[in-house]
Amino acid sequence: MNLEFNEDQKLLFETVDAAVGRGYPAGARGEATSTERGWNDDVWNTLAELGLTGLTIDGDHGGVGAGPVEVYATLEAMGKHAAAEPLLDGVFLPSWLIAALGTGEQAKQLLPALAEGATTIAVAHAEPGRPWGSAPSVAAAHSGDGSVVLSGVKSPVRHADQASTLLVTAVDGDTAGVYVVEAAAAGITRTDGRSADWSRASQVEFAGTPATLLGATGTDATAALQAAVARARVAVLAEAVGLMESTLGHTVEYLKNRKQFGVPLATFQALVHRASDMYARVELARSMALWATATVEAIDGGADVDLPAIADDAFVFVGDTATAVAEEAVQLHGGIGMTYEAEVAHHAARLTAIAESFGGLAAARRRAVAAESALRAPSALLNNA
Amino acid sequence: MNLEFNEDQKLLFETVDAAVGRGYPAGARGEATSTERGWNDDVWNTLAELGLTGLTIDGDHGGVGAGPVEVYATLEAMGKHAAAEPLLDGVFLPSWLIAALGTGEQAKQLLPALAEGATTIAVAHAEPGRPWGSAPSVAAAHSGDGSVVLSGVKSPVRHADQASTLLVTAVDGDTAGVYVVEAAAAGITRTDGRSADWSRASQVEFAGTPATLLGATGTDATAALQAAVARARVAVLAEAVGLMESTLGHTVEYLKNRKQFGVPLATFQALVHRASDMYARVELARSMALWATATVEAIDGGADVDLPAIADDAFVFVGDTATAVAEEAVQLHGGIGMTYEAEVAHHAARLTAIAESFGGLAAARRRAVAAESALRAPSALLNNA
Amino acid sequence: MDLELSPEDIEFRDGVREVFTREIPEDIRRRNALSRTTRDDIVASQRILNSHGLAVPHWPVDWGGKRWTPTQSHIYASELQRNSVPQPLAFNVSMVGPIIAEFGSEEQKRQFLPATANLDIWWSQGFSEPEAGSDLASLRTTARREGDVYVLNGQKTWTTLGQYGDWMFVLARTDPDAPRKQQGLSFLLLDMTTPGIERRPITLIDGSEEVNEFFFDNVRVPVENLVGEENKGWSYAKFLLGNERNGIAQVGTSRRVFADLAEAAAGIPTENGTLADDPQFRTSMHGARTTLLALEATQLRVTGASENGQASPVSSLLKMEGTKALQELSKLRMRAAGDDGMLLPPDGDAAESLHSDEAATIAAAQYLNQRKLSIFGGSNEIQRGVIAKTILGL
Amino acid sequence: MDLELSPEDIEFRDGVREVFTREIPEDIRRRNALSRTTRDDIVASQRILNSHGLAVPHWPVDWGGKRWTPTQSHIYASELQRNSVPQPLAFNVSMVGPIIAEFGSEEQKRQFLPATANLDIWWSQGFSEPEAGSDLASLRTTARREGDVYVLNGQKTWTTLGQYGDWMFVLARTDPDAPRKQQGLSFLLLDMTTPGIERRPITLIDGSEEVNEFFFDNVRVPVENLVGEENKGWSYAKFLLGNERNGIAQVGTSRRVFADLAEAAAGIPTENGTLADDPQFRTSMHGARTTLLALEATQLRVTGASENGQASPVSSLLKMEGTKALQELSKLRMRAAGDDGMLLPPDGDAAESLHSDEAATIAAAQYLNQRKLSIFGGSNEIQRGVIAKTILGL
Repeated sequence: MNLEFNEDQKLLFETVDAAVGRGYPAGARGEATSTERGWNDDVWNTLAELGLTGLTIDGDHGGVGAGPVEVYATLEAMGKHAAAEPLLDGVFLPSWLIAALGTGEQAKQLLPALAEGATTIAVAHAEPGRPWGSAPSVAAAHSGDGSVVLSGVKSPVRHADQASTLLVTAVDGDTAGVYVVEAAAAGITRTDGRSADWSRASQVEFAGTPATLLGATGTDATAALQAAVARARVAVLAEAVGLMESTLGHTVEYLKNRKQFGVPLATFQALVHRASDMYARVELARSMALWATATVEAIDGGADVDLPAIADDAFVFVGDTATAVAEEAVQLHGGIGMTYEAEVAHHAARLTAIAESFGGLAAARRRAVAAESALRAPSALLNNA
Repeated sequence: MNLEFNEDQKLLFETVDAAVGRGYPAGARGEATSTERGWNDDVWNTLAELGLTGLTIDGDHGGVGAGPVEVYATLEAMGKHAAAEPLLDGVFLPSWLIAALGTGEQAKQLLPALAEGATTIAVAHAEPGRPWGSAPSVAAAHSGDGSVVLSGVKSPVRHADQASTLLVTAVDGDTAGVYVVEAAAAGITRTDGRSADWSRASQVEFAGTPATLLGATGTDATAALQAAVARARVAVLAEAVGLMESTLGHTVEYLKNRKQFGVPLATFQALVHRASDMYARVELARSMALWATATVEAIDGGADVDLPAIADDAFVFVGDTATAVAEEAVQLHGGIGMTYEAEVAHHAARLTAIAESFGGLAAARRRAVAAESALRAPSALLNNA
Repeated sequence: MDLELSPEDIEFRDGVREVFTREIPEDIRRRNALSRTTRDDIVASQRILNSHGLAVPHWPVDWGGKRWTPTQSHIYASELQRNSVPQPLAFNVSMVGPIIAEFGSEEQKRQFLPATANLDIWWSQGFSEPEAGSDLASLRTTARREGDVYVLNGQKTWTTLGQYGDWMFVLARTDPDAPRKQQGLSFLLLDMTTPGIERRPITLIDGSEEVNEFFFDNVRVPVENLVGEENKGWSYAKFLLGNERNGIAQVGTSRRVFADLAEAAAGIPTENGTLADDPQFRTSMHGARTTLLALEATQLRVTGASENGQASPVSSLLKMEGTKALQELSKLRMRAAGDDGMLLPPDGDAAESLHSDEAATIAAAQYLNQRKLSIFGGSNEIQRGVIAKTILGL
Repeated sequence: MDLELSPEDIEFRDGVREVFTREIPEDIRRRNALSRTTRDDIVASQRILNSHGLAVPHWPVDWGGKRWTPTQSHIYASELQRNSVPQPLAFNVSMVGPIIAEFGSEEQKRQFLPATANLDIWWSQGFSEPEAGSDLASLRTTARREGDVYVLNGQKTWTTLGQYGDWMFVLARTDPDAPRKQQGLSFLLLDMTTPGIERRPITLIDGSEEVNEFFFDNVRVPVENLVGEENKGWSYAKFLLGNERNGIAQVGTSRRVFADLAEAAAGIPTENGTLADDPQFRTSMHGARTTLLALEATQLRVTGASENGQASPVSSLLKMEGTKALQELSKLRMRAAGDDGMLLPPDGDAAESLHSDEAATIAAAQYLNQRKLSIFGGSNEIQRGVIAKTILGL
């Protein structure tokens, strides 16, 4: 039993930390998200060179086939610098979907470019006003020549503006499926905007857009989709932990250095005690994220655990903490913490956005509270009844 | 529109404050509750002399027929000194029930002794393991000679040990009623204990105990019972406000006078800010209790408002505050605040018990959240749509 | 006690409501509800109010004020907020106006008050500085007297809507040698067209551009633009603090947000019903509702209390708890929107093109923006200090 | 990472669990679950554990300790709490025992350690004083050297279970002139049958009589009962703080309270079902559950971290957050009981005669009693200070 990184994982964290840190001096998130790409291309290229775009892709398709702990280490380091590169949204999540559902041919076609870092894929699942966990309203229709077209609206689709390909969830009659759509396909209307954390997102409208089902006809993709999303929901918590740690760090530095009434803010015990409470919350959230990550690893090793339920539990706990840490950090910084130029403001905005990602915190809590497990006595060890 | 006492009400508050204050120097609640009575008899006699035992009883039956604001003023002053005399449980609540349900004959029989302060009546409604709002399990049976007997268990019954008479809720078939039972009647087994606030309470078991229905046969008492209890639930919040105010006061004094690390606790800003937050919460709770009281007064004046719903809303808000204030006061006092000898500990215990009175806070919140009003836009003014 | 409005108060309410809902154009009020109010909206709205005698009711009667009862003042503030009418510009009507009316010369009153009431002059506030946010007494901007001008040098920040400012009221240090740092400050009126003023806009994290920094480089202010006495500026500034008690808890605004959210919830589907049926949402809303009732009741309790120009500790309570309640509602709004709050249009006008629920679209940005409520205008930490000192004696 | 116990650890767990559940009588464990443990329960339980080598596993091997892995230590603490086994008396096994083993003379070790492990001696803690609760360095009790005795004068308080104490370990001032007040304190072992000791019990607000005050009037302590060096007592006392890392978060206890409450909830009727269906109750329980998972995971993370005898700031986190979680559960238990928690029997034995749900009967008293968790053993305020200073550098 342990919740620690092994030596390789430690090295991975340090490598990403160093590489990303170079590209993200203080305030760089604002700059990165305002480029045409929406992220720092140099950092992206470095990540690709380090093989991180292939982290979740197996060796046969140009990746290294690493597990959830490596994903955690990578994303915590990214979060530490509030890095904007869409490793999770644009590479990891689509790679999990393709691996779970795609045919061998599709995997060969889609994964190597992802692994190389040559492209990103956008997953289009959210729809305005529709609960995340319900069946999509985007519908697949078969035309006379056997080809498939999609119609309907997805929003928000993260980083759709830079993606070469979209993976679009849609229903074919009663069967839910994931469809491969070329970003440049006919019948797509994209309205680009931004998320509250300044990363890019779009509304994408499909009107008879040509598409190909990911995987074999007739199989319902709901379970695979849920599993891949649950994996992403756990993974994003690693980013949140990295963000919270540096948010706390910035706040502590600010309390030490900023003077009010002629003395450093750290002289004011009320503020100091709140920083201590932030620390305690961040450490508990880190433990929760690590625990969820270790659980996903155990599932990959064959453990019989309900992955979406674990993801909900961890997401709710860490999401609540992320919100509280963001709020306290801004409050303790005062006005400066509200400004676009302040690093801590971008951390806070990203933490806020994470809590609303993948359907959002309220929906996750609703599911978790309704689940049978809500009243089950907790045990962090899987085989310790 | 106003939420202030008028001159008479101010005077009433000051009178009770002075009279009760003399009988309750610091620490006196522990002493009062450990007497055989369970309260301070001198204080009780003074209250009776002042006419307060007749406060809620009309002039025809020896009282003064005062309204909810006078009840508020009286109970806030009682709460300020953590006084243990059962004005609400032993006089006001039974008087409301008798006035609402009793026959003229019963009112003549029961009310004058109450108004004089010569006796108290215990209301027996709670049953172990039964939700407060459900029909009683105690059952009324008719014997051959036309008389009625009760069977079943009530617990806790506050101050049953000193009451001359019990008002017992029971069902006769499907009809809920309130029954008058002599404390000395046959077939009663009483097990005396105490509440968490050291006031007296008992389990009372009835086995074929002779009883008389309060009021006319055949009418269901549920609505009248709910209304009387709702009135009591609002009234007890006045006591809570008095308690909270002096709890805050004790805490502030302690912070000023107690030294740690060679300086007064008031030097520690973290503690001071928490006292400020306590103040803010207490003031909001006071406003809520006053508002609920004014609403009851408006209902008495004919306003069409759902009294139980108002009582739930106010009880939940003030109950949450009472719990938080009790916890913070004890915490800021440190170990001394945990001890039976500390005045603040008795305040905290009584605040805790108030939040669990009349079915308790969780049940009140459950009802309030389920009510249609939970999503209705709030307006404190009754005719300000 | 009495929880009903008197017939006279109902008539009063109906009167102001009539102006607010029939005279103020609906599109202005809609934009205001979505925090998309423009400069022109604020100006148009205030001029309509002024033409009905409703822009500066708390001013002296000679300058357009009314002798309203406390209840009427409460109704006015509450109805403004409930009906999403842009508040008359606080810098004009709650700050510089009352100061000039109280301490200004007759000439200053004539020159400024009518134009200030009608928003013909847009005022900005020049108090905060980078090193003096909560600690106003530490101001460093200097105003050196040279003949018949003061020469202004320094920097002001957090100047809300300063981009529209025609004039600014500035607190500046005229006596650098004063024994206490509260002394030696003066209250000056500055025409923003004077040479030597530079503005730098500050973007907030939600993308809004509502605050600014101003730099003063030998800006010359005629001595007749000194308000009251030299070196007495601190006492004039303090006169403002706690002066505004009505509406400070923003209960009317919160009530509107609550009502809008309750209505929206019935149309937000969940896995098994709508958000309006969701027990957790209902629990949070019930908590917000009871808090707002307690806040409004508190407001009603203090509305009648006498005002004496001192900072009122009850204002601290209302400001702190009122803004907390509004922040909590904005968080609830964001949680209700979920993903839908995570796609902001590139600019405001495109909002409707994205999807139908505009309030959802801006929910997260709104939530981030409203973090300012507990920071600006005296942070919650400052309010706790005021309560501790002035009420608790700690 | 690995979230499974190894086969060896499972074997270890099953072994200790076997002792806990089969050797410790069920009525002792039931009383312990209801916080009704008696002195005899604690003695009997510890002697059984000691006979199985499970009373003092963290002591040096020579004196009955085991060389367990961090995981085994975690399992041991967790299983004790989960199975409601009375904890081996902390004053013996976690406090005075380790101090004597580390700093005592060979003679002291032989005299005290076996009897301490077997609870043949019941130890009390003599640290806190009325004017030195959180601020131990301010202790005023004096021990004046007179020949071969120290003469003890002063007062100790908050002495938990001191009514059963055979011996007390006392921190007393031997050098009143020491330049720093942390210096000049000595660590003495005091036979409670010595003349001049007076005890005053302190009743807590829940009615429990578990803490005491002690008054010392010229109490003579032989110099051979000084542990270690004179005037070095502060460093020995500090050795204790943060020494106990396993079990400090009380996750095992909380888990048991959670499980009992979840089970009880299914039998508590509401207006339309049982408490187990009530969304608000479920929401609170879900919150408690995830907090306990996070706490246990934190405990697992630090279990392996090296111990160096220094106060561990992570202990501060575990103590603060762990006791908060347990307090929160005790509040939930009280809320679940409602009225049923508001009738305490006049004495403990009558509990069952009142009604069937004994845990409900004591829920409110239990809640009040557990307020102590965030005060005693280093208050949450002290813990925040430790975190700020040692981790955050504030």
